[in-house]
Amino acid sequence: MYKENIYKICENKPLTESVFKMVLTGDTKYITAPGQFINIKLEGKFLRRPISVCDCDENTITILYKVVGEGTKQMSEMQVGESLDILTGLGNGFSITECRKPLLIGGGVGVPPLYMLCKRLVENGASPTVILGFNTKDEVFYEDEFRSLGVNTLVTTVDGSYGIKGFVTDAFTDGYDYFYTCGPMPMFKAIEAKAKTSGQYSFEERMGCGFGACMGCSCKTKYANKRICKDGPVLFREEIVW
Amino acid sequence: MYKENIYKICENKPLTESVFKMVLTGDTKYITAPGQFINIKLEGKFLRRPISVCDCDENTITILYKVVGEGTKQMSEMQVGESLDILTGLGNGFSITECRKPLLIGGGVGVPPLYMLCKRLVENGASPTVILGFNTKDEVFYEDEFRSLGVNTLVTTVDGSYGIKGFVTDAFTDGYDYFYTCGPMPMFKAIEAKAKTSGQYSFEERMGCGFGACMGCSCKTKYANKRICKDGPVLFREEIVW
Amino acid sequence: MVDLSVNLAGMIMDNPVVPASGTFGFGKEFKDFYDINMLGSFSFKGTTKEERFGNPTPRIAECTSGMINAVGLQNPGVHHVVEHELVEMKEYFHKRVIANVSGFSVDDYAYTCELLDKEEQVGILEVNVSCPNVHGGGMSFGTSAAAAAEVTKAVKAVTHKPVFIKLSPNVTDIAEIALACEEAGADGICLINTLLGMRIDINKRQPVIANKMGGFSGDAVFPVAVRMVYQVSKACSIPVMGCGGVSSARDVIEMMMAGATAVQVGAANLVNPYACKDIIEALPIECEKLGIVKISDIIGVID
Amino acid sequence: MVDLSVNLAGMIMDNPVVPASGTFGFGKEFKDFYDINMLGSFSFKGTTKEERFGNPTPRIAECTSGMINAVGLQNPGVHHVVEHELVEMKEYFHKRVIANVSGFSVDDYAYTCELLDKEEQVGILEVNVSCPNVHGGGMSFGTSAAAAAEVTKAVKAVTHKPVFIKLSPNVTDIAEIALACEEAGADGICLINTLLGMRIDINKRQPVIANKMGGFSGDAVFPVAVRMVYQVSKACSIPVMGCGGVSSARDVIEMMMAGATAVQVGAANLVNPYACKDIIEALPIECEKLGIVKISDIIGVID
Ligand SMILES: Cc1cc2nc3c(=O)[nH]c(=O)nc-3n(C[C@H](O)[C@H](O)[C@H](O)COP(=O)(O)OP(=O)(O)OC[C@H]3O[C@@H](n4cnc5c(N)ncnc54)[C@H](O)[C@@H]3O)c2cc1C
Ligand SMILES: Cc1cc2nc3c(=O)[nH]c(=O)nc-3n(C[C@H](O)[C@H](O)[C@H](O)COP(=O)(O)OP(=O)(O)OC[C@H]3O[C@@H](n4cnc5c(N)ncnc54)[C@H](O)[C@@H]3O)c2cc1C
Ligand SMILES: Cc1cc2nc3c(=O)[nH]c(=O)nc-3n(C[C@H](O)[C@H](O)[C@H](O)COP(=O)(O)O)c2cc1C
Ligand SMILES: Cc1cc2nc3c(=O)[nH]c(=O)nc-3n(C[C@H](O)[C@H](O)[C@H](O)COP(=O)(O)O)c2cc1C
Ligand code: FES
Ligand code: FES
Repeated sequence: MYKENIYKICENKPLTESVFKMVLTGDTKYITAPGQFINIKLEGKFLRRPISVCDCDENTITILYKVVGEGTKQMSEMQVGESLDILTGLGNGFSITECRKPLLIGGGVGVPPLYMLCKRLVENGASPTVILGFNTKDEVFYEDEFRSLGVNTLVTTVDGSYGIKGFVTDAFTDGYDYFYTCGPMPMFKAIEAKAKTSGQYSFEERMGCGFGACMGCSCKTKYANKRICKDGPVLFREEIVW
Repeated sequence: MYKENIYKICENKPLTESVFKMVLTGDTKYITAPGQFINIKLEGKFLRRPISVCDCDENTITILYKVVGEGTKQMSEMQVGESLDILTGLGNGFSITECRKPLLIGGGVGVPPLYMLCKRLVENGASPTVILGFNTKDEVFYEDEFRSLGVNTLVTTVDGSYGIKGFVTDAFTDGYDYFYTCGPMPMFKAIEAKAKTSGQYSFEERMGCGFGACMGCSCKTKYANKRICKDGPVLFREEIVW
Repeated sequence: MVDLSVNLAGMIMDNPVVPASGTFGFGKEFKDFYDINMLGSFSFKGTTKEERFGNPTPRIAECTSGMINAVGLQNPGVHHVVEHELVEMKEYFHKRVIANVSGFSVDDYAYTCELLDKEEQVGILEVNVSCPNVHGGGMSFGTSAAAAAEVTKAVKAVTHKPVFIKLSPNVTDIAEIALACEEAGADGICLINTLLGMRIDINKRQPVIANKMGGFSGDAVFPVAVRMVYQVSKACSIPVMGCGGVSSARDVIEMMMAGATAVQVGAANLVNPYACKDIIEALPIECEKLGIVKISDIIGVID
Repeated sequence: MVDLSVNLAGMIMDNPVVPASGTFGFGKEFKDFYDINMLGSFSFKGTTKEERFGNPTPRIAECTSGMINAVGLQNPGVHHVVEHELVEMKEYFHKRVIANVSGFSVDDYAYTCELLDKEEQVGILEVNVSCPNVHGGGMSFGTSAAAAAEVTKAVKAVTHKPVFIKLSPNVTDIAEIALACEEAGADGICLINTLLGMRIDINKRQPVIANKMGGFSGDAVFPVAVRMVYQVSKACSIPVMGCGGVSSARDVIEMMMAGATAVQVGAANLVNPYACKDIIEALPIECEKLGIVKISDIIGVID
């Protein structure tokens, strides 16, 4: 289920030079799983902007977004107290499986949805290891937040300026029994080559509607055509056609 | 000369159910004559909205506008402190002639530009008579403001609910030696039929630019083609082709 | 009380508002937002003889006041539509629906329409000869009067339902093509489909859309749509279903004054899933302001 | 330092930014806003053999992200342009200008161009075969490949200056028409002119524009313009001057990537008189962000 509603900005601040954290207050009951996303209407922009739910409770939604274009720029300039028209509860979200030691692998702005996922997994009694991959030290965000969940948190940077030098796959630890990942396609390819267990990938696609009506975001899977926005964004490793 | 600039709203309040007064602060040096207009850029609207200067001093511009469509609706909802991108000093404005007892005839939202004109004429030693025409009592505005200039002010209403019953022409007094008018076309036609002196009419036309570049607002006069925005909005009685 | 009902080639509708094909799926995604039985009708996602995946992604690009899509007629094929979608639809939509049909040959169109002709739920066949997103077919029928007429004849031969031909705006003379369809027996014209458009990702130095070009629609195209609805309704005597850039009750009224008997709402549904509901609720209010007591009175009032 | 210069059919310009015909008059109204010598060049208001008042007013209608105009080629006639406007222009514009020319017959075009050919200030003749606002001429030349070619030949016969044909977007196959012009000797193609559009005043129940329909332009038409620039630049080997909905430096870059050698800015000048100045000042900054050191490198980089 999904719903359109008005949300008020109660926090909007930079975490790095280009990644911002925004906290919104309003109805959150349509958000039912980690890895779901919301779709934000911005003044003067035709299409909504899809952004993953990073965290949510009874009446707040937290998102982390990177300024990459006009829409996200506009978001970064909004003030606390301003309102946004948002569709919430979109997408399938991650499935909480009965794994004990899952790997959570996030690259860049693929990190946000893993936060709420991590919380749920911990609640479920699992002991995740989190790998957060960035290009360089200045881009690192949310490391502390993951650590405060009491989980093993590894950071990689491509240039080695912080944490483990290299790609997320260079931080792979042994003994994991499942994986969840969100991030850019090259990272997915590297994970697919290295991972030894079953797992879930969260995809991105340009969207017309975000709720399954336009067929703008379709992809082929082994078993059927799926819409990233409605049947995804999360797909199981087993069904994906690379 | 004309100029684009940013102006701050320091007052915006209804005078009647649909006519609002807005006072703007900012650079006013390009406004050189009564009867000139400004052209207002509104968020989400493509074309600017032309509105007459009702009054202006060193750093404020007063306009009176009627809510007739989306743009003026939007203006009416703006708050004190908000800013507007405006082109000022547009149009020729009224010529101050050496008249002693001019008639100033305004109909509806044709009233505003006559206010600054009236001030200038009084400063110039003339004793204008002002006729303000409205449909009904509830629509009357700026009567007191004209009176405070110390001029003879007559109000007409079509339904007789206030002032003289009838049209502005029903309030024509004898002894005037010139006239200035702004208002709707039927009023112009009635004045043209009745007036016995020379005078000036201020016209309206749909505008593309407002500063003479697009030929969107052309009209034929006896002597040449003119642009209402640049060579007008004020035309002399003698040159007008009805 | 404003009377919003219209008679569209014999199909009586409670109001003239119809979600446009491809922006409403089969209605399933919208029924969770509101009761879609309030709609005049709706045009379902274009179907074809065979199942189609459509074009590679990205298929969507944003534009100022509009969007480009290059879905490429993804659909499960007409057999699946008849056997599954229409059966399911019975449960949540109790009015007659408009069946949007595409093809790659005249026979394709006839085949698909013949199947849909048997479906009681289908009130009107909307034959799309104008999809810009499929190579070697689709749009080419809509850019030639003769080809559009041929499709019309073939479809009319296999159905007793009213046939509307949905035309492409990417043509020199829209009235000529519409007239050819009328002469070939069409019961109505639907227009406009999308304008052919393109956007480039200047960071990546490549088109935003994988297919390079796509169909441009949304608020931005409204003035072109109004113009074509006007031209076609003046040239033809069959009813016109107007479409293109409609997003408000006032847009609906403007398009009806231009000559439309019913009005489709496309891209607006994607951005505001309540678009059609909002419009239908605002229509009586806007009509009252304008002194319209019976909305069908304003159809084509412009000279 | 980004090199913004481009070579437009032999005319070297400091930058690719050119105000579009009809939105810049003869430059007089803009020189009070900024020094217009910073422009690459500008295309002056379309002129004709005889003086024209143009269409009745209202001639302007607002649209979402755009406007409709139906000026109808108001201009003082080519003789007045040559004897007065160009003489005056010498004082405030010191680069070569683009002369925009319209006509109602092939002879008209030739007559007007022959006169302008003698003017040293004129760098390029831009032959408008696409004005939608004049009956019985103008646009009809631009909607037929044969007619457009005929005009091209007639003009080429009377001038040694580069001749650009300005095409109408209101056609089924823009590349075909552009190719016909190239084969007839055109030195370049300028496109797009305005889309034919219409708006209705629903209060008054009449078209906003006295002439009913008019030319639709502004941001809204950008995706159509990019598409056509792309199609024509791929089909032809002569340079393309892109136009339609450009209002920012990024739009200029996008249109050049689509294939334009120079880029015209139209309606944006009317709303923001500093539009071209703003764009020219922003261009080096945007180019640097994108790693462009020489703007001519990006012309047509899209496959
Ligand atoms: C399911 C999903 C979840 C996402 N979650 C996040 C998140 O948590 N944090 C975050 O920073 N980003 C996230 N993104 C990416 C985010 O949607 C884009 O960065 C954003 O839309 C860019 O908008 P813009 O106006 O700044 O960019 P522009 O390039 O100006 O946007 C132009 C158009 O392209 C679309 N677009 C551009 N980039 C993307 C992209 N990567 N994916 C989909 N559409 C795109 C925009 O939505 C818009 O329609 C997510 C995308 C998807 C599909
Ligand atoms: C020189 C001049 C001075 C004016 N002075 C005043 C004034 O002091 N007070 C006042 O209330 N009104 C004045 N008007 C009229 C005012 O411009 C319109 O009422 C206003 O533009 C309507 O905008 P809208 O968005 O509310 O209406 P809409 O109908 O939504 O506007 C649509 C388009 O039509 C144009 N338009 C609509 N009505 C008119 C009109 N009457 N004249 C010109 N363009 C119009 C709008 O500018 C816009 O481009 C003046 C007009 C002109 C030309
Ligand atoms: C995502 C999308 C998919 C579409 N699919 C179809 C289709 O399958 N068949 C069809 O006839 N038109 C299709 N169209 C065109 C619309 O029905 C409509 O004609 C067009 O979008 C113009 O209306 P609008 O401006 O309101 O969107 C599609 C449009 C969009 C945006
Ligand atoms: C008010 C106005 C007048 C125009 N007059 C002419 C003209 O005389 N000759 C011409 O070739 N194009 C004319 N055009 C078309 C523009 O030059 C340009 O091709 C078109 O507006 C598209 O660009 P834009 O979207 O940037 O406005 C005119 C456009 C406008 C808005
Ligand atoms: S974005 Fe519309 S179906 Fe996925
Ligand atoms: S409005 Fe452009 S010339 Fe007057």
